[in-house]
Amino acid sequence: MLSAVIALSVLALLASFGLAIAARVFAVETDPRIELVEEALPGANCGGCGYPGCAGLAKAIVEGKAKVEDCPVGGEETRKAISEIMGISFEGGQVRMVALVNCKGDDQVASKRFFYNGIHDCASAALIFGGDKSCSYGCLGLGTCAEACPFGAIMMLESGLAEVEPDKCTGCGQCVDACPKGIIKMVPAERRLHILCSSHDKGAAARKACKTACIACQKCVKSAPEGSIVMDDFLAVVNYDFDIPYEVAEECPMNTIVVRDPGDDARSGCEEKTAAGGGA
Amino acid sequence: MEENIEGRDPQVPSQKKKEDPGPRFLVSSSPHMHDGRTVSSVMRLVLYALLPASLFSVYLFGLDAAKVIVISVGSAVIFEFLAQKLMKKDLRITDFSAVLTGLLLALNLPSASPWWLIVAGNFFAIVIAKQLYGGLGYNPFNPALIGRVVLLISFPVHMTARWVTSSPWGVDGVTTATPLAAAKESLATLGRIDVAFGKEEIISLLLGFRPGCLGEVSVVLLLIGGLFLIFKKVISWHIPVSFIGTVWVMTGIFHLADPTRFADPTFHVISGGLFLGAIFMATDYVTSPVTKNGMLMFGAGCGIITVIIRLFGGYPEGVSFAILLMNAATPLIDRWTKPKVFGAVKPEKAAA
Amino acid sequence: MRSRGFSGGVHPDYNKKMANSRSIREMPLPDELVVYFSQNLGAPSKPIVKKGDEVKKGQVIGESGGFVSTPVHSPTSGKVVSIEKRPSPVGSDMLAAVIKPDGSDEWAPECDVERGNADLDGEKIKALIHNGGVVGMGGATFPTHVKLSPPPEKKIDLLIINGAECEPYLTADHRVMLERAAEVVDGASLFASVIGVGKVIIAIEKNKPDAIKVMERAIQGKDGFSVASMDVIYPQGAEKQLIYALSRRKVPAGGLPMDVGVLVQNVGTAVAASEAVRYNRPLIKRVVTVTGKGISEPGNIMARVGTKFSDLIEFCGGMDADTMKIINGGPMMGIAQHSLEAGMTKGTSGLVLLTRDEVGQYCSDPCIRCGRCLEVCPMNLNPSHLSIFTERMRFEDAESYNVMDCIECGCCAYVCPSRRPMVHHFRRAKAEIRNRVKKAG
Amino acid sequence: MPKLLLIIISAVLVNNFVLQRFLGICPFMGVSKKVSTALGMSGAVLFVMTMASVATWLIYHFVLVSADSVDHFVLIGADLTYLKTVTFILVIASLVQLVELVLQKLSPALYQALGIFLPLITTNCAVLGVAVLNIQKDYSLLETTIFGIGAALGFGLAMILFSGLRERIDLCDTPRSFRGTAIGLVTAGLLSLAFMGFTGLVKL
Amino acid sequence: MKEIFRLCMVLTVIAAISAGVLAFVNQETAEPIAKAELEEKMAAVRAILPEFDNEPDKDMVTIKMENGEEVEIYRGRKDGGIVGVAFEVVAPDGYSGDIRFMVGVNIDGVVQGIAILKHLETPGLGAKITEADFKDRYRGKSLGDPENWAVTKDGGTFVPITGATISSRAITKATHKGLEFFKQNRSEIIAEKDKGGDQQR
Amino acid sequence: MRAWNEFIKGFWSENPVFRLVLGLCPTLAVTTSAINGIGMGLATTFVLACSNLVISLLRSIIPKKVRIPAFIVTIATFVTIVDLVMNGYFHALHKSLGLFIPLIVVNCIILGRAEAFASKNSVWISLIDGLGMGLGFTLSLVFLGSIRELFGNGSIFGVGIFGSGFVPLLLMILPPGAFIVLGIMLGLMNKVEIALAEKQGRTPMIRKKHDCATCVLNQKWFDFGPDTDEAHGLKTK
Repeated sequence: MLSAVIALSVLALLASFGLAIAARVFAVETDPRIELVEEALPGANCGGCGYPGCAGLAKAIVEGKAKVEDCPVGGEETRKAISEIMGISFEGGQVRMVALVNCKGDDQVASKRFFYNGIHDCASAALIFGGDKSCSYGCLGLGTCAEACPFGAIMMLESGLAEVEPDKCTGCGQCVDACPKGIIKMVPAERRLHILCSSHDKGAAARKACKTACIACQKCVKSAPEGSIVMDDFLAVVNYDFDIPYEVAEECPMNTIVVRDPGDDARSGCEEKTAAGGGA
Repeated sequence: MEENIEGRDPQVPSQKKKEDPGPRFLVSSSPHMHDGRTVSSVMRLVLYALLPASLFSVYLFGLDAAKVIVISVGSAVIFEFLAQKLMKKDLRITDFSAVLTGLLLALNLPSASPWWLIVAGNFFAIVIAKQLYGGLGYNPFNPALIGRVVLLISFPVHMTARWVTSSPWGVDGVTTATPLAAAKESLATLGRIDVAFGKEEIISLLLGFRPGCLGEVSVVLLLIGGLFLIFKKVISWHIPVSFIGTVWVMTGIFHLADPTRFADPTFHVISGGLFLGAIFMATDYVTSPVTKNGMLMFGAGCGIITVIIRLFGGYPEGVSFAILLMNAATPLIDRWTKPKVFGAVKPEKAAA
Repeated sequence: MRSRGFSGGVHPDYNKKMANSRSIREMPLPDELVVYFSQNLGAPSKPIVKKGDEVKKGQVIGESGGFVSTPVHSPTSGKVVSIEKRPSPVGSDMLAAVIKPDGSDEWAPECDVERGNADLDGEKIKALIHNGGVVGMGGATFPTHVKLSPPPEKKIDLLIINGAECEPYLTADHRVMLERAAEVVDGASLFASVIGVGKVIIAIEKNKPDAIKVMERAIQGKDGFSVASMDVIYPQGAEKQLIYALSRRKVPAGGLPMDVGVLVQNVGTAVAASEAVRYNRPLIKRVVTVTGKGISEPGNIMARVGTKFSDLIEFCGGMDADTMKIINGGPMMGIAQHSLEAGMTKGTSGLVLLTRDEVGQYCSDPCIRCGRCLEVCPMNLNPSHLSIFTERMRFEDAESYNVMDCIECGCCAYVCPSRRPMVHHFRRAKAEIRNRVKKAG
Repeated sequence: MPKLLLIIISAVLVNNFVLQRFLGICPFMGVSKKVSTALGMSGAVLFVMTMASVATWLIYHFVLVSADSVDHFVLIGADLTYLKTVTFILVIASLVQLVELVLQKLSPALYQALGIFLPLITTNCAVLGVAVLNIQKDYSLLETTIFGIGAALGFGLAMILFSGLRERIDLCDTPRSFRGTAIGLVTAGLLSLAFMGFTGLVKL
Repeated sequence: MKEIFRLCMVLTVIAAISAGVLAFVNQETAEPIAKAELEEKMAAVRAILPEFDNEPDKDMVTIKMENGEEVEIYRGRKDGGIVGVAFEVVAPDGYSGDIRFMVGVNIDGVVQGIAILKHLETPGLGAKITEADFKDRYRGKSLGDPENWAVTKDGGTFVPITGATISSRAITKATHKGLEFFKQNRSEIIAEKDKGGDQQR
Repeated sequence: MRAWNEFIKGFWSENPVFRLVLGLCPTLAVTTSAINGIGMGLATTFVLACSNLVISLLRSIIPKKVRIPAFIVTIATFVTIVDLVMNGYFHALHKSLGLFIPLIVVNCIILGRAEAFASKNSVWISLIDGLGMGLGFTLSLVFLGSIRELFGNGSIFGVGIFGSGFVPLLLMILPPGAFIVLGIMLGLMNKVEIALAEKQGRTPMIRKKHDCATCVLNQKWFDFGPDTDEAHGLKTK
């Protein structure tokens, strides 16, 4: 009994004390905050920040090369935690952004120019005459964005369109980069009214290519509060700084303006909406 | 100039209405021509090449052999069908790869195999080794060989102890050992190799009048099939030649060192499943390297492992294991024999 | 005699019989011409006419947009109906001048001047070639004057006139050599004098014996000129492969022919250069092979730049109802068209109408790793792995497997038993890698 | 000498640590995504296993074993072999960490190549396994060293082959529920199946 | 530094407690373990000897062979007389390693049974040596009977397991050797004067 | 209620083998028969429950910096106890589990639970957690063992099922069979999980990565680095 106790104690003492000494002798300086920041990050390694994974961003933040809010995925909590680790003050109140596919021209309403025979992938299809849709701005519907989404938030509809599920979207922006047509935009999650078209074609040409294209008739611009919808090269564009009354959607003769179900975001959407609505 | 892609035509206009302003032409990236060879035509060519050996096996082992082949091919196709249905994939039975796997597995079995053994082998070959990885093109290991090895270690009695001698139409076959097993046996018993290896034996080994798997026995017919495939450019010579060559050289060296313990290299080459393996199994596209240098390395590796297992290992035959092991090394070989791009050499200075 | 080939390559059905015995026919003026302002590789030209302007044949309507750029000329006299975006034969819609011919086909005063065979100095020739809007007519449309201006440290000692028309179906260069041999040789000697090269080889594949004979006759008495008969293998006409076959020099990966002291020019380019220098005739028309099973009367047509494909087809007797694919260029590297409203450019060497049974269609079957693509790749790449990497979006891997060196000849896709759209994959990978480089830089 | 050779062949091919003995499955599955990391890991394992074998053997024979069964110089008289699990794990963990510290300071290049994998194998069960097996098989110090090296080589061989396969499988069209570890295990099974061919190569 | 000292002490204390607990458990289990190990061996002895009423582990002789190895021989007695002895044999030429088994013989050198202790044979094939069906083939055999101690394949009388000739051959050979060993040392083995295995222990 | 949830999670939602993919070495090695599975499972359960208990008792005493070596010594102690007791009272089972009894020490499940759960929770809940996890592990082992024994030997718990005509599929009890069966079972379990998740409208929990870097076993054990207590204070918050 005694010998066992002595043997093991001495061994443990030797091991721990030896290591402690070695740790002193061979110490190499590393910033312990890197590890902590990495732990605070979501750990999805989505690459939305532009650094190689969360570890990369953590290093950059600690070294001062990146900002606390550079992680597009992590919410307020994450930012707060990182700010605390870094010892900087935290300002809340950032708006949650989600991705939105600015096209409504599915296979029923948008015509095709040719039969595409090739890789089932938008970026590849876009290499050939910009895709098979007659509208050169339209969603090709081959799912490159859905593939790129690390969170499975993009659904490919049967009709040949991509749709973002706002609940699942973390706003990392991978789909925005992936879309060869550049029709995915980040919009505030609390906004419900969208103009789902990206076509800068003139009215007649746009109408010919797609039955729900923006034909630049300006009806919405006139009925909406000033500056909340602006014309940009034959395309009506929503200025998301404004909360636009949902009735404006009914003005559109092409059904291009939609109001996404206001009830589908139960957590923050409702109260935000009323608050913002009151302001407008 | 080309056959249809087995009923899976892409979205092509069949007939178009005059007034519809919709699309009319097919647009794709270049090139717009194709030489007409398809996966299924490749597979069919390999099947043709195996035909003589398969038919001859029926002559040698009788109805039993036919039964094995039919059950094997049938169950392979059924498993492929079921697996693709279950995984909700396009049905690709018509690419004939399952038929080929089934036939190859059959040719790797003894004629006395019971039906359940064949079905079990095909289950592992098709479902586990192939469809689980996504089907043809993705399987890292040769499915037929996985099937065979699973059977070999699962049912050793059925797979190693029930060989039948060949006789016309299989009428009076008797149970015996394969030449390699006999050689190993004699080494274990007597401490020396005791195989008769005269002109007569060579001829019967070459023609196939000996016990063994259905397909491995007739070296001549296998060789004819192989030459047919090389002529048709379905396979290249690299793997078979380096495989068989390595076995010959290595066993030759051992034979020279100690002829009492190690059999004649020619005996090693023409007995056992070396030709079937080297020509039809090791050359399987999906599981062998794509580069020519890689193929040579692959064949040599197969040969070395075969010889090690045959001469020193527990099993009398090592071709299947050798090919599977090299299958595992294929990704590494491919990576290390990456072809050097045209013009990658530094341009010569002597331009003037 | 040593083999005049290279490693890799394929032997497609050439199908040249349809058109190679038909001599070049001049096409009458169509009702409308669509002249794009981007007729060359490099910077597009800047329009200098507006809607409603009257133009003369040969008048400059778009001026050079930079060093790597050429002017664009009106192909006939008439009126500019509009300047607008039109469907283009090579990509997304491009800015074009739509010209309605007035029928008189009257040359602009500065054009069509007989200059005679007087000796000119190199700079002058280069200027004339530039002003004539001459570009590489093999399909790449690289401005010729740029090719003729190698940096001084690159010493060029060999000029190759590329008559190796390896694209199946096409016979335009073949007919040019047969019918305009003198101009080819003249153009070649102009190039030779500009860059000061003594050795000129006219490379022709062995399957055009008549052209070899004609060219041999044409170069008689010319010092340093020779005709080489090349192996019949696709892509023999690709620059790097042609240079290697003739001189065993390997153009370094990512390099240019001038890096090994060679200049390659197409036979058509030689003719255009000769015309531009000797007669001040700008490049406003070229020979187009209209062929394929889908066309009623295949043939080689001398057509104006800007002629719409629909007009070309109509001139050749219309197309078969079964026509499924229309290709600008040859079937191996040409671009499938979706609209017949597109007009031909300086690079349009052929219009191939393929019927259903001629077309090789793609499916996205998995690679079975048969390795045939490695065998045929003239650049010694590993198309099998490259396409798998691209399919799975592993572009870094694709880059490390040298996808950027792919010349898009299409040999791999031609032989692929799984019918994989290899070239499409590589174009995707290249585009992606270029994008990333751009982003990073 | 022949016995040492047999020990190596046995540990590498016949009784491969990963594929036949199921030791070190965690790093085998975890660090085999890429061939390059597999190489680094194999190197680190080789290093640690050899060292751990020797260290634990010394501890066992000089500290734990009771005096009357072994002629070695013994520190403590009583039979303490039942403490081997506790002591081995302590010794291995301390040793690995010590090496890591030393490497980090003295040889940054080597640390770059192996160091990041060192903490990953602190308690890789293959390391503890090899220590325990050495005692079970009653190997001498030399045999212990050789067995440690052989086991690590076997681990490395399996690991590198598997990482090559893994890179390939990553590009496969595997059903969704099988992606990742599941198909990895099946592949390891097939690899193990191929290694069954070496059965009977060496009798130990 | 002070903190480090504290850390080390904590660890040391934990280790000490652990060692104490283990020493205690070890003490308590030492006896059952020894008993279990003995019981394991005795189970084999019981299986291969005719009925006996003594404790063979206490009635053991040790014989030194020429190569220096010692063989322990357990003697089973009924009513004081030796009915049979059991000893361990090693077959070195098993398929994938040594096969260790026990042979039980009566005093006339007739095999009473064999019991496999440890083997590495192929499951389903060589591993069938552990099945009674196979082991029974040796019961009742002795040196002269049969004449030829070999498997049928080598011209002997013992029918090998299908497909596992090597394992069968190894067992046959080793049993034969065991019998010869018994014959050579018979007098020593059954010598009564050595009675009292307690002294051996 | 909380206790029940902690107990039950080991059986499905956090099953160590099929959901967390932990402890693969013993899982693969000992499941040649159902009885082995029970033996290994219960041994692990004992160690898990005891170490959870002790560690949660000591959690306030053990300094954070040496917690892992402290934990491991505790665990190793219990493992040795199991080893000795089993050897004495279940000798045959001990023999067939062999090497893998001492290797319980490095089973990630145990240290993982100690680090992630017991060191942060009360004694009672930690014990329940250990029992639940251990029994979940046992259940998985028995399940795997039964399948392998059934096909590889034609029996379950040594009781013949198929009768004498059955020819066993030996592959199942050989090493390759272990990998293949576990792989396929894991795949099928994932399938079930995906179906379940779809029904309940949540994201399926599938561990795609099997990453050593995240395993607690593989962190630095002794933390004698420069003083970063403030940082650690943040970490635990």
